[in-house]
Amino acid sequence: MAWDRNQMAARAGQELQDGWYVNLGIGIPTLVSNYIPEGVEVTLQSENGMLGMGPFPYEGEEDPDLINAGKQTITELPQTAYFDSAQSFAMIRGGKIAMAILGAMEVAENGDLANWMIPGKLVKGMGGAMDLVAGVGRVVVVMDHTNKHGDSKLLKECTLPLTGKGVVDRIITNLGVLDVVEGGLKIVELADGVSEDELRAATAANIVS
Amino acid sequence: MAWDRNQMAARAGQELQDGWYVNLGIGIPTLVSNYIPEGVEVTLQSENGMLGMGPFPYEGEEDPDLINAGKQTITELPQTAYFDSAQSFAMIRGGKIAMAILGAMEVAENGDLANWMIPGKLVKGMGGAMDLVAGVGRVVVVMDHTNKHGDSKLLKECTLPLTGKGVVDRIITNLGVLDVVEGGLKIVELADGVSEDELRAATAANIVS
Amino acid sequence: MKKVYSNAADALDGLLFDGMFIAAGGFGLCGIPELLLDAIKDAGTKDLTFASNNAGVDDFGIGILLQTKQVKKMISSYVGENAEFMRQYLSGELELEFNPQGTLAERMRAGGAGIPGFFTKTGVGTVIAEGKMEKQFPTGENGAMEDYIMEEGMFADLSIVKAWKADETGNLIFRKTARNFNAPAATCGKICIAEVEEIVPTGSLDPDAIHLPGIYVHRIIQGDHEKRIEQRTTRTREEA
Amino acid sequence: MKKVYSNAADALDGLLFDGMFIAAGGFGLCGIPELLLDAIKDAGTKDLTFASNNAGVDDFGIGILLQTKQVKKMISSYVGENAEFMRQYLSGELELEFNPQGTLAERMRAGGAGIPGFFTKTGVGTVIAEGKMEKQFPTGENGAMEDYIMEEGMFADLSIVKAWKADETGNLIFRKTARNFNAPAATCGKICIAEVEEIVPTGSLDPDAIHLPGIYVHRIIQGDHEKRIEQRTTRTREEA
Repeated sequence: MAWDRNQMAARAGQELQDGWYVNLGIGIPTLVSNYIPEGVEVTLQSENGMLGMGPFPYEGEEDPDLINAGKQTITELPQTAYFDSAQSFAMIRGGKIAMAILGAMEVAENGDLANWMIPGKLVKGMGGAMDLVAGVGRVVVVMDHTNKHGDSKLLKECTLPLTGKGVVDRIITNLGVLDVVEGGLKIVELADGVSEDELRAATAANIVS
Repeated sequence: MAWDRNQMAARAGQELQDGWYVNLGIGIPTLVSNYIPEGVEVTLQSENGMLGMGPFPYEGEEDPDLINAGKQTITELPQTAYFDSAQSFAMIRGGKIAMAILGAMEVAENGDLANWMIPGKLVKGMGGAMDLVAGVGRVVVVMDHTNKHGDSKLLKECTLPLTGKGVVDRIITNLGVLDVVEGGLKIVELADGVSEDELRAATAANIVS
Repeated sequence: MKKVYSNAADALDGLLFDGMFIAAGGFGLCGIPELLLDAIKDAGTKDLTFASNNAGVDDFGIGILLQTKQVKKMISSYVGENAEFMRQYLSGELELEFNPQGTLAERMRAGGAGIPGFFTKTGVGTVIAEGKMEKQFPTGENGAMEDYIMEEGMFADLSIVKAWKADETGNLIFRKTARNFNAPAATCGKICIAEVEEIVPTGSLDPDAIHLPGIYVHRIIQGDHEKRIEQRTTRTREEA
Repeated sequence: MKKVYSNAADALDGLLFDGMFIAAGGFGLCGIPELLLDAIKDAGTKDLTFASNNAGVDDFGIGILLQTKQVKKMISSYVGENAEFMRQYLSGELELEFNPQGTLAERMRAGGAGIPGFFTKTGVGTVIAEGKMEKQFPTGENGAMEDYIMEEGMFADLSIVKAWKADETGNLIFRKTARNFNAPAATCGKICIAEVEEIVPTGSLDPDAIHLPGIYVHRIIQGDHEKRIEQRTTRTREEA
């Protein structure tokens, strides 16, 4: 069983609170915009210089001057404001963004996050991720619980170069929801049909009760 | 003889070069805008947030939202751009302003400038003067050569709290024009009808030849 | 999430406390949050610290809070227009921290941008440098070392600013030189209240022309502004 | 003082030299100074260091200068879209300095603002912090100390940016998210050249709506832009 991508995104959507300004990372986090709860108004920031990110344009209405941080064509909304990159990260660094929902390669039980490089192999860069995790009010990671080899991505210590130290607040995986607390991770919720034993078995990080 | 206020301003006007962005201080420096040489285009910055400062408005056309750094009502020009105070001083600090023309209480032979306070007596504040002298490309002081007691305002060392250390490039007084050079001040020009002996006699700073 | 409040007292409700630190926009009397200052006077909040480029005049702007002795400390670059200020300062009733104007603006911007310290040449070799960290950087010609001092970002309990127009989500547009300190001041407070001349429906502002995005603005009020002129200077038609 | 030049080669005349440091605007392929990059390719200037958020794609943007091996070093936050870049970097032909995106933008802004160093939380505890000055500031709850690292302002020999409109004095207006790094990049060069889609007569831009005042812009050219889209994502009417 466990959650699929859309169920993970839907669960992440429940993290959103009315009036919040939120930054969504690339991948599953992007899907969260489809699952904003009824009655909750959030404004999405795109760190390349926009608040009030709208959906993809209708075919033929793409504007090369209007893209999101994933370089995809998007649209604007009535409340949209544009600004430059220095201003964009001023608001990120300054704590004006309530929450970032990001993907990850590894999360450690102390909240360390690694999601930007695999030495000698994958050299793409951190983009805005280091600024986001250092600056926003709350960091929620959405990712598969294990990698394609079946190894836990929730670790005692990260093995990859860090994006931020002790920055993650909550982790939403296909198996459930965990919080970073004193001493390790705490299970907040289990995915549909997932037992606590299953989740514990798939987790290398220390789980506290 | 010597120069009057308007002649000093006119002499300062000759410092302006085509294409320059310039900041004019309060007092005689403000008058310099009346003496911009033929064929020279300069853009005046007002540090409260404007490039392209225009003349005073016609009576009845004053706009409370449009003032200069001296809090006087002014007008805009075709090339005018407005910005906020952080941006305004970003361009000042960043060396984008070619020249500031300022008044002074004292200038020392090493280029030290004092123009913002008399301890225990005059407590108004430095406004933007410290930023200007630290940031602009060239600092020209326009002031009377002596104070109302007849004492030289060009000194070996400033006695008043400094606005900036070693920041003045040129001094234009009612008696002439002097440059700050290695070892002291160098006479560049004498005012109409002023002899070198007269200027030397009125100057406490070291004059080098 | 409603940001529009009915008046200044309403917008300040629950935010004021004695000893708080307020960052205010405005330059001289231009673009000052006059309605919010009036309401703070009425609220009687005491021992305020204000970061504001100027202190208003005796009976307008922050000057009215000096009259009522609600201000403990000013952080300003120039206070020359205010006689009561001068009197309170020279008699020791009021603390004053002079900041160079650009340093003040940058401290506000830095605080809002999560930057707790930055280096500037402004004030090097003056009283402003006293007690501050000094450091050299190779910014001179051919990499020559130059002296800098560290100034700190400013973090206020509350920002009060004046804008020309807002939409209902708090996007702000300022007008001419009334923008001044309002943009940086708005960013450095935990909460920011903006008073504006007109609240327009969301969607009616050009998204490319917004000076301060609504993310910085938590509460908005619309009201009538006196917009007093400090120095009325004019020319006659004949001069032209 | 004429700022308008006839084309990119003309605007670059006398400014290029081997080993120079260029700051470029743009995010991905959005808002990149494509005409100036083409002209730099034609000029054949070598050993360039580029500060640019991305490196373009193989055949567009800075990518074309990677093909011709004119680039010695990139300072970027993300280069994932460029296979040739990856190849040159992994083979040791190209230096790469990763900067977090916000740090890169702020370094440009700081350089342009005369700030040679500033403190940020971004990168604390990561490889980005290695070799950098560390300092604590009391920015946590109840004044708790928090760790920061110092990042340096960026000072480039030349800035190349793309805007939507310019007037003849160099006042610039950008369009939507094509603003991105163009504004901060423009400020940190000794000289800045802007390529725009349209030069309008001075006086026809709203002075309240100018994104970058002309003081930052030394030379301007107008030209046709390809404005390539990197990821064309759409929805169909039925989805709505």
